[in-house]
Amino acid sequence: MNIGASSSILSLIIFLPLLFALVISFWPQRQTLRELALGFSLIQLAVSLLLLRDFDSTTAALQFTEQFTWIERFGISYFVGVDGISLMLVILTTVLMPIMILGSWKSISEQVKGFHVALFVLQSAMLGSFLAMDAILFYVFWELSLIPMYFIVGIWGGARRIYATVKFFIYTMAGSLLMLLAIIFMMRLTPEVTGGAISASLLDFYKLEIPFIAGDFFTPQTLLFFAFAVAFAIKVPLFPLHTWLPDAHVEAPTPGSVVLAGVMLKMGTYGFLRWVIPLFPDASSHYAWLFIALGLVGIIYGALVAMIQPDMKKLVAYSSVSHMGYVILGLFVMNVYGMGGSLYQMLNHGISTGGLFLLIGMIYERTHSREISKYGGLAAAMPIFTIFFIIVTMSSIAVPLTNGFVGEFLILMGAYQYSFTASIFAVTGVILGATYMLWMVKNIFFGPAGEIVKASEHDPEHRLHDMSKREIAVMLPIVILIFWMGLFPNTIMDYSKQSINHLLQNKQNYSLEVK
Amino acid sequence: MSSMGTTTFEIVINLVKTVLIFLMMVQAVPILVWLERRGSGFIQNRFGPNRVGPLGLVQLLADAVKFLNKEDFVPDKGNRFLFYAAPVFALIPAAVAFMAIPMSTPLTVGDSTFLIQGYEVNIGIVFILGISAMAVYTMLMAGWGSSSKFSLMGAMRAAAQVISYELALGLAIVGVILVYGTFNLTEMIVAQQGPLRFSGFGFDFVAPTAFLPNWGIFFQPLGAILLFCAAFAESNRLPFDLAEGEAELVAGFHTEYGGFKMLMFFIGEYGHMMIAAGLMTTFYFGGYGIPGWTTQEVYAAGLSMFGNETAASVFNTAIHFLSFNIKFAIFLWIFIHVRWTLPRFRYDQLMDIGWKTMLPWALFNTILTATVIFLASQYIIG
Amino acid sequence: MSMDAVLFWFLSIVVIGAGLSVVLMSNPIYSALSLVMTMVGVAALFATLNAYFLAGVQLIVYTGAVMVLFVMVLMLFDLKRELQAFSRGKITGFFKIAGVGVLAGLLVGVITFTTQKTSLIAEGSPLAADIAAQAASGADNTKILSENLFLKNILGFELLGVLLLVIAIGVVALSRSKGGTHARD
Amino acid sequence: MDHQILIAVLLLSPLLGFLINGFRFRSQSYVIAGTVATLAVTVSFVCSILLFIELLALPAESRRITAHFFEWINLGDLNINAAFVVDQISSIMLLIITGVGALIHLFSIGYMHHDKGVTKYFSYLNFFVFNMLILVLGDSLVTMFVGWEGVGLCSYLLIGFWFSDSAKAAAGMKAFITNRVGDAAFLLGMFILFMTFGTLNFYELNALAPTTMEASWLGAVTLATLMLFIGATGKSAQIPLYVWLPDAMAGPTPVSALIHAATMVTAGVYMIIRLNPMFVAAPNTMMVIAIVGAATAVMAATIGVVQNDIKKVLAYSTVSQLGYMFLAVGVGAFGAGMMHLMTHAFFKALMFLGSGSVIHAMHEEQDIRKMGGLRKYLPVTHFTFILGWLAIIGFPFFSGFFSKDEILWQSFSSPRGHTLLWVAGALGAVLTAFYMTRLMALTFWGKSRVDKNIHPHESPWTMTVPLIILGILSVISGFIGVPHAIAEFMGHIPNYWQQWLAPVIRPLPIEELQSVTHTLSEEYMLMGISVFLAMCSAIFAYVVYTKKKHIAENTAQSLKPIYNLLDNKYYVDEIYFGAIINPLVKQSRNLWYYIDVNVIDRMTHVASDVATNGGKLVKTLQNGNMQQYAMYVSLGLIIVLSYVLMR
Amino acid sequence: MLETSMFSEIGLNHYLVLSALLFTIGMAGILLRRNLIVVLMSIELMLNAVNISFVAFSKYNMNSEGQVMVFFVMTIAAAEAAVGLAIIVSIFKRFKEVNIRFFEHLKG
Repeated sequence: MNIGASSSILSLIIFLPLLFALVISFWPQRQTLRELALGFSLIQLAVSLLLLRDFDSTTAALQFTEQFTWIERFGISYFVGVDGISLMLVILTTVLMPIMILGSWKSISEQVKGFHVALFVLQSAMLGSFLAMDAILFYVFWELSLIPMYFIVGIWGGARRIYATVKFFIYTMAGSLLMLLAIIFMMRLTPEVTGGAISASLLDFYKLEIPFIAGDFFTPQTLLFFAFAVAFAIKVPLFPLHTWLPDAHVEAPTPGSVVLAGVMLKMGTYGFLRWVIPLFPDASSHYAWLFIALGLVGIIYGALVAMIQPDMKKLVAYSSVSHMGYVILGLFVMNVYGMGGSLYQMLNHGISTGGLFLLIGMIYERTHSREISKYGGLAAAMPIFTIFFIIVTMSSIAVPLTNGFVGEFLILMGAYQYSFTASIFAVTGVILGATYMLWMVKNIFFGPAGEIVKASEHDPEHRLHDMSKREIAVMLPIVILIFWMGLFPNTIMDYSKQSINHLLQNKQNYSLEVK
Repeated sequence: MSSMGTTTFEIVINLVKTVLIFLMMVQAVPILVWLERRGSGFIQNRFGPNRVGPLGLVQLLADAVKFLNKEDFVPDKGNRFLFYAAPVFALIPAAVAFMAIPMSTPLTVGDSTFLIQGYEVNIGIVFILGISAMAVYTMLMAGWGSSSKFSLMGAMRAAAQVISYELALGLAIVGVILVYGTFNLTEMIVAQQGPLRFSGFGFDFVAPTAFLPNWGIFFQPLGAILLFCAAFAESNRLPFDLAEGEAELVAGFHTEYGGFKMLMFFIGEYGHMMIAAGLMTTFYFGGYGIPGWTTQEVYAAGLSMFGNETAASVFNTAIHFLSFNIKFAIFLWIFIHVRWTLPRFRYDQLMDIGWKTMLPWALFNTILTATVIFLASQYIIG
Repeated sequence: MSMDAVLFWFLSIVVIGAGLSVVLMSNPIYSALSLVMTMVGVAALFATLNAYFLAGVQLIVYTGAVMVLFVMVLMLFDLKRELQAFSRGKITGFFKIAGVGVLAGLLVGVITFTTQKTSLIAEGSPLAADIAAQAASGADNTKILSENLFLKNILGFELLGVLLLVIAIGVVALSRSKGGTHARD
Repeated sequence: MDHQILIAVLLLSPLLGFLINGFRFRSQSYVIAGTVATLAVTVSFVCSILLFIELLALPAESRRITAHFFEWINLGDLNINAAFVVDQISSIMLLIITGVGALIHLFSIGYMHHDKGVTKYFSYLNFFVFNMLILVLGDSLVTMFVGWEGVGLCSYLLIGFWFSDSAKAAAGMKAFITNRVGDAAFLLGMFILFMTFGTLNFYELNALAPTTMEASWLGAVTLATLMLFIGATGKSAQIPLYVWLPDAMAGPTPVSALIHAATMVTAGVYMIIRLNPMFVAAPNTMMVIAIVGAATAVMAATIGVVQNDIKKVLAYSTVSQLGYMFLAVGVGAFGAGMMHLMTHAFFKALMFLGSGSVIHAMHEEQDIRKMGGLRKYLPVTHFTFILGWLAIIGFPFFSGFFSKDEILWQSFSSPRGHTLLWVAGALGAVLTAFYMTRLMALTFWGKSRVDKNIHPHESPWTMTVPLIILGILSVISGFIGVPHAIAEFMGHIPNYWQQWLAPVIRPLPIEELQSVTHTLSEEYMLMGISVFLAMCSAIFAYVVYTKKKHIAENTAQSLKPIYNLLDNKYYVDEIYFGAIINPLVKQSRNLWYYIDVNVIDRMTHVASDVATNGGKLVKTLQNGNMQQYAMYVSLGLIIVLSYVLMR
Repeated sequence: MLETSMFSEIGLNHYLVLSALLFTIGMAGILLRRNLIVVLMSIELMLNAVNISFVAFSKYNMNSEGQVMVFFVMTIAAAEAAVGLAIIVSIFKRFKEVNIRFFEHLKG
């Protein structure tokens, strides 16, 4: 095995943000802080694009691996690697970062330094959990990501931020504790395959054959499966474990919402794809119906509930529940369309919902209100903003030629392949999705001028300015990505095809080679 | 406790020696007081004590008698126990610390070797520092026990000052320790024998003339200055005698004292002065060493002169004792001279000097010394 | 009765006596001064255990710095004799005293019953011989200590440095009259 | 290769127009915006003509020009390309879209010149044309779906063009969501087809379409085609998803003409004709299509009778005419359906533009009860409107006559037709004649009821020229596809239309065709009956609404329940809202309140309360008395030591 | 256990017992005294007691780890005393009170 011999680009990707955080925290000049952070995030993006350039998409093997012993006694190592499943999520994380920083230019005015430090630490943690190939390392990054998020929501959040953060934290912690238990249990099993030594390496976990008896809930594989699945399901969030999400989204500052929707939720679905399905193939096949059902309930429930939300952010938050339901659905139908679509939908959701949150943030900066009923007729006051909003909305409701369509189409196709009934329920989401999003668009932008627009007309101080150049610069990459991913999905899906095929073909005895 | 000797003879001699050195310290005080008063007289263009005995030398005896006859006074609201204990404790640390300073080469009589110091401690410097640190308590006890505002404030000032300057003092000594690589004072003196030499960075330098001694002052000039300054503060002498600033506090922590108790404070203060002078001598000026001659050379000269080992050893010891005392006396004079030359600092200036000037310089000195020593042992130039 | 034994018993009595007076003296200043006494005794005990450097450090750090602070603070507070030096409450008081007594008994019991040997090193082992040799020479082990401290435990040492820095800053912040933890008054 | 460039230019020219106008959307210069947009579509039109000519040059069996640009989605067996095809069917659509589109753009210059958002309007319009072209040219169902949703989006934007009116914005939303319902089914249909046949490409699908008829209702082909048809009902406004189209009249009138009459709404018909082999293989679906088409034709016509808004009348007429098209494809007369699609595009576009001209003249007044006698103010409009009117009521030898007659005949004679279908069709024709005449009478003829403050005037040339061109087309376009019977009668005019389409239309199975036989005389008879009845109804309407107004009023009075039913459009909207939408919203609220707030959150809160109260309980131990804490510590120490000692 | 050599031969146990007694004295101070400063001093007393054990172990095990530990303990004790005193001083400045029971009010 040729470990750590190749370049150490993954460690660079993981730890560069930490370094940036350190530099920012000691940066003396308050005025140039944002520019600095933006520059750093662009550097990070460039580094991750190097990874994209050197990535070999013709193989399903792990690439750029690095392995160093960390805690020898328990076989815990610093083991990172990237394959088609994690690559795009890494890129998504790094792409969203400069956008977030630029998006928070105006909205975060207090403790700017701390905010950017938190953002970079968060980025590092998220990248780490996408790249970690060691169970404990993964767990460490997974938990680490909570802390900056906690601060981002807790310090720069809205009025009920403490309630939201605590809820967010407790939900996630509850899940991850289950996961930790499961990881430890699995580590105790590893001597079977390593020949005596305990190991926390994911590759060793893959070799395990955990006993499974269909129908008996209290078999190891089923229990482990549920321990992991619940942890990830909370993060996704899957109905009925979703209630932390609307609260967290509503209270979070704009970049917090973006990173939450854009990347953090993906950590859950990524967990399913990387951990649950390959590790517990029997249990995940046997209980796939449950998760498909929950995914479907999530799709429809999220959409229905979104429809009646008076708060923009809450509406988008519930739409996240709905969209993530699609992802779960796609993962558990276990065919190439479903999984490919899910992986794609993760990116889509990150970009579209992230974009929506950014846009809502921009309008919130101007009016300090997110109540849909107070708006109306905004299109006349802010035409450019309207254009962007509608484009992102169209992406969110999966109009063709936007990214959303590709993912949703593939997932629905996968769902159809699994069962006709499932696909019937799933397409309901297509209708309902359009309903709530357009309802929001109509009530915000169209119709006669609402309370806020009227107030702005009479009061020159509260005049609604259309998007500034900076805000356009924030949204432009998102719009470009929306159309790029809608028009040329192959350029992105090619990276993950091998990994997905590999997973589907070798589900029963999944293993990853190291390149 | 093996340093106390193994045979009864040695133990007896050692005990006697210890007592002698203590007495020597105590007896040095009247001389110093006389010197100080006479010296100040000359400095200020007046006579000073000159009536009692030749050159006023017996004046001090008279003073002592006067002190002994004074009323033993205790303030009404004062704490009797502390008030009495304080002067006693003033004497002890000074004496104990002073006795750790080697004053000459060991004296060899037959099989027995006697150190010309109270006792030898391996960790000499640390010991001295530790013991002299306890002097603070005397001031505090005195100040508080007097139950007087002036006393208490004086004591507080003195304590704060001593603690503050102890840092600079300690750090200055760290440089010395780094240079000699030992805590032991005797070893330090031995290391300062011979002509000035420096080896490091791959070359050896030896001074062409034997009269340029291998003294610490050449390696630690900054340290020497810092230590000397800090020693002034430690012993509460001008220009750092804020504790007694007459204009503000009457006489500081011993305002309420009189008679013999007062005298004991004096002895303590002069004791500290002597410790400082001794340390300066030992650290930076070769201790009992004589520039130009090593101890072995002196011993050999004695041997050739008397042809007897014991006599040679006695000669050796005596010569070096003299050498030590000359240097010692010079520093004591500098103490006195400075006292009558410089005005007193303000309290904030004092603290500023301690914390903002001396401490950084001491730190710098330490780091510089450590770096140079490290580099000198690691790298070769040219 | 060797010199060591005499010294030990003497110092034990000093230390225990001074320690008791720390607790029992109703005047906190006396307590503090007794503590200084204890510290000096402990330093001497260190010396009997051949830890000369630690003895010196004990003197410098504890008696020279820490206790001076205590005494200064006490003198500044000017508390004099306390009317209620000890906590009230007969039942809890009884429990406390009984607890302390039991604890002392237990500790001594545990020590005497569990460690029968004077040394933890097996008799006759090469190490034991070394120990004996070292104990006989009375040599200072400052060098060994420094090597251990600066080579093996350097991380801990550096961390302590950081800790001290933090503490220094914290203390300065705490005792500032402006800002700090309480309003200006 | 030059085909590829041609197709690229064809597609990209409207897109370019859209982008140009889109980026300068603040501009209010209707001349520049209109010129750019019209030019863009005209370029497309020229390309269409060139492509059509090239197509003509090819042999009949291989008339197909393809352009493959790039791979779009490629995963597993799914391989969808951004590839476009011009063949017999799509070339006709191309000509209609770009031709009529160009005329309507031209018309819009005049119609929209006073509007502030004129640049935005033209950019939307161009974008619509772009999407419509993708819909038409796409070589697979997914590519078509791109355009399918794209035109829906444009329709949404254009209906809500005057968004400051809440009702208009709501109409746009209604259109989009209703379409989405259809689209969802369309997606399902696609999936079924893909999973059954492994491809979504039209040609491969058509080649793979089973030749044996599928009898089962749950067979893959039947189910798939049914789903696709549901999709078509959404886009083409058929029962049950037609409700959006009348509301869609909220948009600017040229939009109604282009999108909601000529092009987009016919997409469903186009899709079925595209996949005709598949539909032929599913007779059950065909039956459903025919029945729905006929029912829509009649129902919409009945509603149209009582409408008073000039555009609403035309809207219901459109729904009704689309019903005819579905009736045609439902009975297997794909050619006839396509023909009617084209003629309808001409005359309905004409009438919408005419109504636009009227509305323009009347200063945004749309109620026909407030018009009348406009003939003398708007001579050109009136004249062209008459041409459209004659075409739609099927006046002999006008374009509508040929196409409608063919449909009626096929619905009777086709093996998948039925007499009842013919009856429904004929009834629809009669009603059409009635309400169209009513519209004419109330708008142009009779006495003027125009408000005195309004001074109607004839429109500028940009508006009248398209009217004239479309008028001419409405008259003559029928002759390219003269039905067999009339051709016999007129001297064996060849049916170019059928010949053109024959290679891409799969005829009904031969055994079915042989099972029914009809004679020419039957055809003449039926034609005669329907034309006669229609003319009678037209004359009746003319009389009633110009001379004897009281008859209409009396009838309305005496048939009050029926009148109300019609006036309220059979209460379909109300039923939809009452039965589906409102309960859904209400239940959603309950769902949120009961599940999210009261169950899940409550459980979370209970869990946190348990922790909090437990903490409060233990808190009493922690009373701040430090010595007590120390005592706990020493007690613990005592216990541990006791254990050590006892051991 | 009680042998005559117990007084003349000093071993590890002697130091440990001494340390234990000093420790319990300190503990008694913490439990019983009301003056916060005295409590703090009692803590120092306990730390010193522990230091004795460390050094004794160090000597009798021929291992300098114990002394290193003492070094650390001293440093931490100094730090603790500094912070403790600073807190006490700032509270005293405000409330003129060093009674430990008074500090219960700070629990919030």
